[in-house]
Amino acid sequence: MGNPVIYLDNNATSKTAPEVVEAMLPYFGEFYGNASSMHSFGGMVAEVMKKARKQVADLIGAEPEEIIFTSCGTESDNTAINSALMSNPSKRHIVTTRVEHPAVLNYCQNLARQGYEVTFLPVDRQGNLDLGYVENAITDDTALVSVMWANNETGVIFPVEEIANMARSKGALMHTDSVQAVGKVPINLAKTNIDMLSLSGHKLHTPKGVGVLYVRKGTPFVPYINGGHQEHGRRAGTENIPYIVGLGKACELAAQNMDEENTRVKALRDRLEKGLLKIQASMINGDPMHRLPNTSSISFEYVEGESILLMLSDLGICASSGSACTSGSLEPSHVLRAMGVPFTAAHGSIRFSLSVYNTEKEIDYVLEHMPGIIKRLRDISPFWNQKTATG
Amino acid sequence: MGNPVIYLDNNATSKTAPEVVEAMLPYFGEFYGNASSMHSFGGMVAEVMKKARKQVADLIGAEPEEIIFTSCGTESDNTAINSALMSNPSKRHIVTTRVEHPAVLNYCQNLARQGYEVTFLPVDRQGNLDLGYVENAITDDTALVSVMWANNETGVIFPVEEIANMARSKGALMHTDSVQAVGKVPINLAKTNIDMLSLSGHKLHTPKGVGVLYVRKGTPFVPYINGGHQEHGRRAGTENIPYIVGLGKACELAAQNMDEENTRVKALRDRLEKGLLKIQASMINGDPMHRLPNTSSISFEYVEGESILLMLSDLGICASSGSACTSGSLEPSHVLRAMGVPFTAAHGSIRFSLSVYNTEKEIDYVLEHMPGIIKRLRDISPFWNQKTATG
Amino acid sequence: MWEYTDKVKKYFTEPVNVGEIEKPDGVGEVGSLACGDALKLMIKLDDQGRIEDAKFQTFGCASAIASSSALTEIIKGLTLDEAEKVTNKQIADYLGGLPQEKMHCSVMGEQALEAAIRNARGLEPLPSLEGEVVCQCFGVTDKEIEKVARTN
Ligand SMILES: Cc1ncc(COP(=O)(O)O)c(C=O)c1O
Ligand SMILES: Cc1ncc(COP(=O)(O)O)c(C=O)c1O
Ligand code: FES
Ligand code: FES
Repeated sequence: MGNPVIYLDNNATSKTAPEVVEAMLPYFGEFYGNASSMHSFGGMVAEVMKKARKQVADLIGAEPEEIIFTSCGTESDNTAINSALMSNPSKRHIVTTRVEHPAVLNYCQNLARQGYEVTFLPVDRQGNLDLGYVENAITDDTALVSVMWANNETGVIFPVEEIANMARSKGALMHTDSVQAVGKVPINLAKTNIDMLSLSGHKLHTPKGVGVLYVRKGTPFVPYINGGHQEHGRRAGTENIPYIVGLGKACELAAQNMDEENTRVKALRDRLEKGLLKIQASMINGDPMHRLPNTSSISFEYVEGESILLMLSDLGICASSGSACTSGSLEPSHVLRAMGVPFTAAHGSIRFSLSVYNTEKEIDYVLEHMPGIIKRLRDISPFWNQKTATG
Repeated sequence: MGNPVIYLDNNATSKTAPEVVEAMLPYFGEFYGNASSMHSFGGMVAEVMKKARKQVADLIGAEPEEIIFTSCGTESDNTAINSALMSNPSKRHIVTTRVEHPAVLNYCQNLARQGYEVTFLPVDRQGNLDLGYVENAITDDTALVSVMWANNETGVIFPVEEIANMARSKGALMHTDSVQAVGKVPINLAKTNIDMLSLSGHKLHTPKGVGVLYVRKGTPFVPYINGGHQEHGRRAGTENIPYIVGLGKACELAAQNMDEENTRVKALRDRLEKGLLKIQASMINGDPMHRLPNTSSISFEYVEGESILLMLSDLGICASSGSACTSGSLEPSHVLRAMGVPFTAAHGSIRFSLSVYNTEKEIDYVLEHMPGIIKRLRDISPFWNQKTATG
Repeated sequence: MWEYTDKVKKYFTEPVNVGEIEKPDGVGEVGSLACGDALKLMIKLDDQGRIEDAKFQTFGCASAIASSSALTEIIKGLTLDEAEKVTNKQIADYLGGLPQEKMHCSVMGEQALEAAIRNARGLEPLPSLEGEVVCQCFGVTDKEIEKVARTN
């Protein structure tokens, strides 16, 4: 590509931190034991897993025994939902939202097809939930309330702690997909009524392929991946030691970087938005008052997201349109549709998601080139001409 | 430990090959794209995944589109069984064996508790299946026949190709857990009626945390991990690129090493067995005519496996008793019990599993020390004294 | 990113024949803003009835924009009868191929051309074929895809 890469797609996946790579490396070579086996290799490995479990637990205010290592955020989400249903076979109802990640949304849609009752809560134009709706949706038949902590596309933050209280008082379990919130929002599970929480390493600067499901002590649990009794029988499959060690390190770093995320990174994001909003017919999606510090979903009306991305890509700038997961097709993002973002804007929406590795220079480079890109695409677009002709 | 490590526990997990580490490394640092996303990083990543998919497919005589990357062998096994049931909702019967790995066995036991009918086929004293039994067990109601290609504890190889023909002729799907067979037994799926096959990277010298489910083109498939549409909608969760790249490389190496496994490694294993059988009251478990070239399950009567392991471990020798998975508890292995190995022998069984990284010198070191270890333990054992006193 | 050929990239970043023709002889419009893809094609005929100029405006992905550029290049100099035979596959071939998932983007070109030719001949625009909408992108129906698939 020639250009240095400006990576602004951290909500999709993030760069592996050098410290994380360093922490993992010994476990590819010298040590190759199996945490569950008898010989001393296994013993060393059990030690490092214990340390990693503690590092993860500390970041979210949990006990080490409450941490189950999984292969990804998706698996954590699927496992939590399945477990809630299997351990409460008499309850057939789930409450979730229309703006969840597909790992929750698709799983719940499948359940609905299998005869479970699922309430998909709507959001308003700002992407917020109505807590009155949430409360009303939970019934005696509700096995699980699964509401994400922060949205991956818009960064909008939900009041999951309050929702957990509602769930608890109605006898339902509460799960939160906090894949995007961890490391950006302070989380102290001990002080909440949240029963299960999912997180994913590769949003926290580990490689892709490791996640965590937190399950509060005493919460009934049924495993999803069954086999050997790794993870105290809660997740079978030989443990991915290097990534688990890496995730421990990443959680330690995340705790250290949380302040920077909420000051310097936030300032960069705000600078980016302020600059981009100068482009005609552009707008931010998602409540600016309840948002992750690193995320910006911005729409440029009358142009198409993929085209913008490609032009950015030519300049070495990585971002995404909608979520990376769905950008294979040109359907406008389900999140923006749920928010009622008009089609003209939903199609032309770009998500920039920053990390502590970004610099002001990078943001200024984007601001320098974006107006030209939008102009070129609008010049080709039949609608823009119409609009400017009529409007 | 002091001593150089002699690693003879490759059926539990294997050393990551230096070539595999080297192949993976670039994907921790420079590249951190998301295979599904739009920017050019994603593009490069899609290329390397394509190559890895081809490398895996080539090792087992499959088409690249038939390869689904998963997080481990356990997940592959669970996924295959779930898929067969979900895509044939009218059929409620599964045929499997008593000697499967827990990833199949426990999953099927759970299904039995949920009301599915499961036939657990017995094996004889040599660990072999009776093909007449297998044929009789498959009925019109059978959704799936799941039989492992090679046993992880004894190395006994099952005639899965013939069993696949039986399943096909009765309209049932056939899955084989070939986690232990891949790389040791030539596999050409194109020439078989096998519908699904599981393999796991860490038995092939990748790190733990990547597996494959092969699903024959045209075989109905229902995903187990649901969410984004990675792996063409067949396995959600952001792809673990480094490990996938590593697995591709490992499969290429496995193809190159298959001859050596069946000549030099086999000769080492045979040398080990010949030497160990000189010890009084010792015996090999599993049909010597149908066995993996690298595996030896050997029983020393009247001593306890864990004690042997610990003494070996003190000398830097890593092996296992039963399977690593179950060695956390002292129940004798379900495989040896299914074979009717007497308790006196089952408790004192050790599995040595070799790899191309082992040398003759290492084997001779084991042979040098094993008689002393067994003698010391038998001297302590009340049963041995009784036996020698009476016999 | 999609595995686009260099030609697709070129016709996307430097599209040719963008814009509007004053007093066109034929105009074809397909797609809509709601669908996320739309193409407006304008053609002008010379005295011999050959297409002497073609211009387009596209709202859509890179393949859609590149396909539109390619289409206008292909049809210049053709008679309406000749142009009528241009298929989406020709458009894709002109670009050195399109990713499988993006073949439908060239279909939009073929449809816009068909509409522009009808318009130039003074015929009413075709009602869209009936059938289930399978491609949310721009409301391609399964019947239309079947038709295109058969010609490919
Ligand atoms: C026969 C067999 N099947 C499945 C597995 C599970 O593989 P993994 O550890 O990758 O989940 C193993 C290894 O432990 C095995 O030996
Ligand atoms: C909110 C949210 N949940 C779940 C996931 C899935 O995580 P993973 O890719 O680790 O499966 C993601 C990331 O794609 C996400 O953003
Ligand atoms: S005596 Fe120690 S495990 Fe049984
Ligand atoms: S026109 Fe390209 S995806 Fe629809």
